[in-house]
Amino acid sequence: MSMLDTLLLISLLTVLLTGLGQRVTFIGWIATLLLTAQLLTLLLMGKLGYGGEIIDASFGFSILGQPLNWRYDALSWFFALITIGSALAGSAFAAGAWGDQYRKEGGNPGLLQFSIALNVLAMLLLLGSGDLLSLFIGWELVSWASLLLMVIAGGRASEFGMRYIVYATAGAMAVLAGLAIIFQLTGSFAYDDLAAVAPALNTLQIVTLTLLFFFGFGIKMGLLPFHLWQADAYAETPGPGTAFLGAISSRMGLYAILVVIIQLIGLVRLIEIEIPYSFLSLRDLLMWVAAISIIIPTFIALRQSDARRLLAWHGIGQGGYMLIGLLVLDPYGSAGGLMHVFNHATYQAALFLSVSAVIYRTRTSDLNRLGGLVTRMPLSFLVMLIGIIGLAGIPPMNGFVSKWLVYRSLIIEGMPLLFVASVIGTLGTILSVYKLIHNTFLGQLRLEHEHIREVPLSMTIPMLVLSAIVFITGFMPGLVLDWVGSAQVALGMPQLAHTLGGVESTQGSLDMIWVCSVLFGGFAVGALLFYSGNKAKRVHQLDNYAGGHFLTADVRYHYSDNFYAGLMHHIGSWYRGSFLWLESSLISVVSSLSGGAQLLYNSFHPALYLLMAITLSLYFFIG
Amino acid sequence: MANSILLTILEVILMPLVAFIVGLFMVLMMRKLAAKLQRRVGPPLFQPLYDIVKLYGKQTQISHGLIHDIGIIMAVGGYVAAEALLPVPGMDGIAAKGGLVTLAYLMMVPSLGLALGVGQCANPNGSIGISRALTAMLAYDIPFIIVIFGVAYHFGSTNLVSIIATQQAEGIAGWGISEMPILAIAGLFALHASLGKQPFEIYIAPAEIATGPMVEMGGKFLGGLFVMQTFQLYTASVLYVSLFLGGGENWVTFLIKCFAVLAIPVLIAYLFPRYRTEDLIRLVWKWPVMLALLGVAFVMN
Amino acid sequence: MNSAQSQSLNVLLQEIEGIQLTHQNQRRLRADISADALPALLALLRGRAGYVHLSAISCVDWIEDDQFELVYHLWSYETSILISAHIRVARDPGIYLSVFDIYTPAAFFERDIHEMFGLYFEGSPDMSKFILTEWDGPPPMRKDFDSEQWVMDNFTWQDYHPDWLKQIEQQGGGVVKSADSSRKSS
Amino acid sequence: MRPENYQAVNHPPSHEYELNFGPNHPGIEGNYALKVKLQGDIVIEARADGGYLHRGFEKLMENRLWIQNIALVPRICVPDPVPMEVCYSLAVEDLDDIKVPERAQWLRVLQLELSRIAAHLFTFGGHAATTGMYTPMYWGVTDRDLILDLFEELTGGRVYSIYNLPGGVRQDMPEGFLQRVTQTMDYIDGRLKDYDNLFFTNQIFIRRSKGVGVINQQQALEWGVTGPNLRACGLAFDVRRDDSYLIYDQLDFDIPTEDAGDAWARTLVRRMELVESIRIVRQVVQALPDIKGPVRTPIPNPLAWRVKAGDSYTRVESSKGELAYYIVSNGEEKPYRVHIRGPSSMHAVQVLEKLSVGCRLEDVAQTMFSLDACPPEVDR
Amino acid sequence: MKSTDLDRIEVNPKTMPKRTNPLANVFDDLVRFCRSRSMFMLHYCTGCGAIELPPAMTSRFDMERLGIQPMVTPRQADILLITGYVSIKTLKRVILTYEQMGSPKYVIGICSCTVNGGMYWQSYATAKKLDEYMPVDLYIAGCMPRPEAVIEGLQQLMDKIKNDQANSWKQYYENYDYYLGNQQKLFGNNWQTPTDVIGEAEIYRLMGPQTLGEHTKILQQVQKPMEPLEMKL
Repeated sequence: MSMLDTLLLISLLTVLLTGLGQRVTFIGWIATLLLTAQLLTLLLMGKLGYGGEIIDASFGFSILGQPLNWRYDALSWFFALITIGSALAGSAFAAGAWGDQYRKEGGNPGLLQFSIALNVLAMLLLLGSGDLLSLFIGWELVSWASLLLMVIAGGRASEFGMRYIVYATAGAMAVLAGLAIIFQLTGSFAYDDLAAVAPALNTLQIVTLTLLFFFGFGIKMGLLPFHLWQADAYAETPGPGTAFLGAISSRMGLYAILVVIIQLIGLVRLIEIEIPYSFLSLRDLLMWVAAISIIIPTFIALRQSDARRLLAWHGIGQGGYMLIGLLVLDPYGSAGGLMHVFNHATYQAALFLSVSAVIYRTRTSDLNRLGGLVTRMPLSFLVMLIGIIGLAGIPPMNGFVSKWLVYRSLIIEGMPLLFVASVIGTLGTILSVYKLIHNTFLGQLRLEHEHIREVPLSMTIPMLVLSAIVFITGFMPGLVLDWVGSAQVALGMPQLAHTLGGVESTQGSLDMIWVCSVLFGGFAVGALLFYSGNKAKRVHQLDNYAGGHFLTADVRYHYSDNFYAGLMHHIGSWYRGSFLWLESSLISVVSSLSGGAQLLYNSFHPALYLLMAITLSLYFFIG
Repeated sequence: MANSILLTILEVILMPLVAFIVGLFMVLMMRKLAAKLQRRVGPPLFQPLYDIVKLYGKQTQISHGLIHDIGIIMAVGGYVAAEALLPVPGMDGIAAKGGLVTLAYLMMVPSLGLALGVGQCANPNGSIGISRALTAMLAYDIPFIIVIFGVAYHFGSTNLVSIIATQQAEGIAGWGISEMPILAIAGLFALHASLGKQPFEIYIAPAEIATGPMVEMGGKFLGGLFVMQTFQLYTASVLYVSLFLGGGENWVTFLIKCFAVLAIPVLIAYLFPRYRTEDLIRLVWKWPVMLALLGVAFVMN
Repeated sequence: MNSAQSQSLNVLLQEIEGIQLTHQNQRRLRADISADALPALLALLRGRAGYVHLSAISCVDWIEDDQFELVYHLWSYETSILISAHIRVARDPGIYLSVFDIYTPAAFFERDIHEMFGLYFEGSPDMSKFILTEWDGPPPMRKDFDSEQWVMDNFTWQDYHPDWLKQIEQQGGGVVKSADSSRKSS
Repeated sequence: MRPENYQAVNHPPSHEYELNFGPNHPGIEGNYALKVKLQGDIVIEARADGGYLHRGFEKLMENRLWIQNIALVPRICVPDPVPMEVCYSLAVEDLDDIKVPERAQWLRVLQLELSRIAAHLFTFGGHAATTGMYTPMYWGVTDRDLILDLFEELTGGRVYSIYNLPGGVRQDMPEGFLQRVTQTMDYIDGRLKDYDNLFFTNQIFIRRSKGVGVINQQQALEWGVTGPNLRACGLAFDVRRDDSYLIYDQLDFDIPTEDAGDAWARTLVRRMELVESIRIVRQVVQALPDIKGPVRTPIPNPLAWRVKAGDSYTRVESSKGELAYYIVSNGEEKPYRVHIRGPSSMHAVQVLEKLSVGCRLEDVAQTMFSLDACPPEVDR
Repeated sequence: MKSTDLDRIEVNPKTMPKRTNPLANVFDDLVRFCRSRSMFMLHYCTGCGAIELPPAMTSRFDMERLGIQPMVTPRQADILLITGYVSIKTLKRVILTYEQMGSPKYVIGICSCTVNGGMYWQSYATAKKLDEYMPVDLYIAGCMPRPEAVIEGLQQLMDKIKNDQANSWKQYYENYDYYLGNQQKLFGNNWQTPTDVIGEAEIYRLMGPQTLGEHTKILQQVQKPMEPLEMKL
């Protein structure tokens, strides 16, 4: 029995135990324990991350004469690490006080743990797929499993889940069609066969396959213009579930794109294909899709007044960086893209958990009804601070390193517009994350929040561990770049030469150890200067400048709504003009589609449908 | 090896110190030029220093909380760190280890720190100021980043040390400004906007938001901001000099270039009122961005 | 102003019952009417004589008659005659009608009179205090409010010979300074 | 202020927040306050809050002699004190039927117009400073100082001159004064070009001030707007011409108007008035040497002076608009009632409140400064 | 200016004992010198004397050459210029503003009205003697004082600061009870500002025998001082 078997078995065990033990109060802890076991098993497979041999699963099936097998290479291992890690964080967060409160409010934490575990299993299977068929099966499993997580909250969440499933089904159809074409061409679903045939395919075939797979997998990633389902669906999930979904779920699409389009079909082919009547190649087109996926969701996030929705929109936007980096096809870009998957998962999970902590105490995530919580929930603030610095891509957090790699490759490869697009995305991110932290943690403390306290330890520890990872991998990006390098090799891309602190190159290097040390040295100087002054007395927030007036307690003295009013005077009309038009037209298409789908699904409970899907997949396994 | 590390550390300590001193004189120059335009005498030579010492020497200080403190520390510290990435004659610091993009992003740390500190003050004037400051940053960083792209692409490196070395190797003809004049103009625009002087002074705006971010800052907090201002002026002008004016061959020419670069926006600033926010965005996204893109197009061909 | 305009104005004003007109000078016309007739007069002036500008409303406290006199100063940009309409209202209970619906500026004057004299105007949009928001005493402009007494009660009496002044006087007077010391620039 | 104001109550769950402009705020003229409620950066509600400069002038004047009050009145409007003195004197003269010598009338006009120039220069500076442009403020205030020097020479006081008395002016002008007036006028005339280049034709300033605080003509009449603000709406009304006092009917001057009714138009009207005032001053300078005679009609013993019973409503045109005194005398040593109708009492309260609603946060200060509201006049 | 001139109008000459450490002495002198050469005055036109401040600030007299510049909020300012009469409504704001300023802070009473009410002595609306409500470092008499006089006064203040004689702000802490009593007399017993003056005096060791008394007892009875929002885990 290989390590992979053990991993999958433990994962299955997790699913079964959480599924059976719905009524057990400490089910969360069991799930956490088992996920820890999964993580340990994965770490035992750690050689993969440093260029180790591919690990095969000892089981395999064959359907219709097509063999199905599972194996882990460095890329799968890298993604699996992120998956299990974020699931563990979410699960641990939900296990303690959060779960108790959730239960009190009528939720079922066991079901949440079950669906997280199920998602993990599905993703592990997907990541381990050794051929296109198992990839598809894994893909379907992931789609349905994440649906379960999305609709768990009920109410509006089911509606958004429905919207998701319409997209997902369409995507699955596209993937299926792609598979059918491949099967026709090669007569098998094996990766090697496709890779062998790929160079011989003609342009039309390449374009068709690329677009089909890009569409099919891109939907899961929330790439434009198929992004509309994602933010709502993620935001409505209970806190830890959101963290898990936001951190990794969409990246499955990226993984599939990596495997099929970049690894098997090959980017070089895409570069060769010119789109008629334009200066763009097919790859450029995909890059522009990615670039637009950065900008538009980021600026939609700027307008959100709900913390979770704001973050969910950013999740879509950050996906664009990963794709854009990977499509540049030089060691810097692809390393940046892959590293961003890891980095994004860490800070996004931290951010969602922090927001969940705020919701846990205040019962709201409406940015206009919060404020001043830093004095009450300093640890959550710290987590969010580290998270937003990471998300905005500012040193010293890890988000900066991956973005730096992407920028650098765009500069050196000479892609000014894409570079500018990604920088605009970053700037927009800075704006909206400041709004997030300002409206929740800074400013005037609302009186109804006067007496709340920091969330309990069971919730703070996962958050703090995540933020520690965000910082450490920012300080020593070499830790992650090792794994990334192996993944690059597995993908068949040139490997990035790196040091512990970053990258060494004549064209401009990055040494985060130095940069961070100097930055903290700077902070030390600042602190020295600051504390050389006389000590400061803390004052009440009503002891404040108000044009010489006396502030009174009944006055709302906190600027939160329409935070970038000046900016909106200029770009507000663009939202109406383009973003909203795009959105509304797409929504109308989707709603008509989902209207049709509604008829189909109306009589069933989604969970039941999920069960059907699982049965079907099991049938695949056995048959 | 250990020797070179020690040397780097020494440089890293020296560079902010130099920046502070030069920055003080830049503040003085700014105020003196304003005074001359307004037909008056202006402050004495050490006025910027007096202000800072006095502010740090305040007996009672008011803080709105830990983040208020940390914000100021970050604001000063971020710039102190940024100085180590800016090569000056004789000292490279860690410029080779960071590069242009790192510097550009490191310069956002002080803004972020300030934003956090101001946020904790719970004063809407400050929050509006920060919202405007970030909006202005969104506006001027786009031309700025295009300029950085153009320069980095032209010199084939994001390493400031090698960019400067390449320029100095060829004399004035090799300077960024002679090879990329359009980019240089766009860069000057972005520099002016990043200094937050009129007509881009939207986030200080005393008559509108009571000096915006500074509203609750007193004593050492305000002192920190004054220190930050010296660094800000220094960083902006030295960066411009490094990108377009061949950096510093020696301290004399270097300082002359820095002060001359800074004098241009300052002289413009005192003759104009401030824009409204959306007008600022419109202006900055139109002309400098257009120029910068044009410049990049020239550079890439 | 020509006499024809003046004539027609006079004719027009005679429509109001009990009006007494006095020409104070070429451009000042005083009209004494009863309090009840005032709104009609103002409506007439605004509607038919072009008196669009309410220059001011003055209030006089005739404490001996136990009455407030209200004076409405109206100006016409066409005839260039200022009409001052004088009415008297009882000091107690001190309620009168607002003319805000005829002249918008009346709101400010009525608000002012209310806080200074305590005369309430029914129908005025805002009778809250404006200047004396933090004043708890009686309306100060009433004749029976003695400002000087209030000052005596609330402030310590002004001692114009504090010790430091005596000291200075012993030393021979005020500050001795050279004329040019403020000219130095450093 | 009161402890209960600091006690916890629930915050309204709204998207609005409050900001206080003033009393300690550079965006407000003098010691005055405007409380605004905003949504984003749009003002949705504005409340003027005055009384910070309240001294109870009207009460004080009832307690003082007729002649004592002349020292009190200039304090009512600090940036433009001369019209206050003149208007009070005119009203008392009207009550007591005092004939003012012609030379005194010319001197009063000279002082009034100089004061108007000074006030307008001051207003420009303030208006420019609200838009972040400080150089015109530095220049304007400094040039205004030259006029204050003239005042000092003429009256002995820089700001409050207490030069006018019922019956005339306190003293004749010193030797060579007219020459220095001419010099100053020449200088200011020459400076106007600089101001135009720097300020009035500054494209950014025009962009900032056009369309801010628009009053149309009908609204202006409805709201009781007067003075330059009214003329900026296209109505050529000026108390100096239409309800003429002193010797203004003998002078040749135009009444500049603009049609837009916004902050820009109001500033421009003041700019043009500056030229007209300089013109008037020059006419006075030309005419004064030929007008001989005393500068003051003697009044009875001021300490026991009883002004005839009666009432008088006297108006003059100050730099802010229509200024009026309603004085009632019951034949005693002290006025029975003085009511001061400051032009700003309309502009700074009702008009400002109305104009601020819907206005951008950036433009609130500009609206107030372009209305040239003078808080001490409101508070009295 | 010679310091002998100063002594003649010194209200209550009180020099603090100098520290014995010579280095500390030099340091203190340096800080005081900087304080005297960099005075930020609050942009608050409390009364009509404010009309002479723009001339003093602008090109003709140019305060900036003395290191004086206007500042917007009390947090940033060092000098509070009370420019003339203070109406009672303004006095409340002035006290609020004064307490919000960081020490060392200086109050200059400009115009005669701040000394004794000036020509408004009869008025029900204005406070009469400013130094009953807050300590005043310097009066500049006149109605209104000319810009030259204002600058002269500011220069005197500079000298006083340099000589460590401008310590009125300490008096406010040390005699808080007295000032609070006068404030309560005028504004009523439930007068309270958001600033916790007693707490500040405790932290910065500025408590004097007169800091606490019957009036502060009233204040503390009415309401506990507003506690800052401390970080809580």
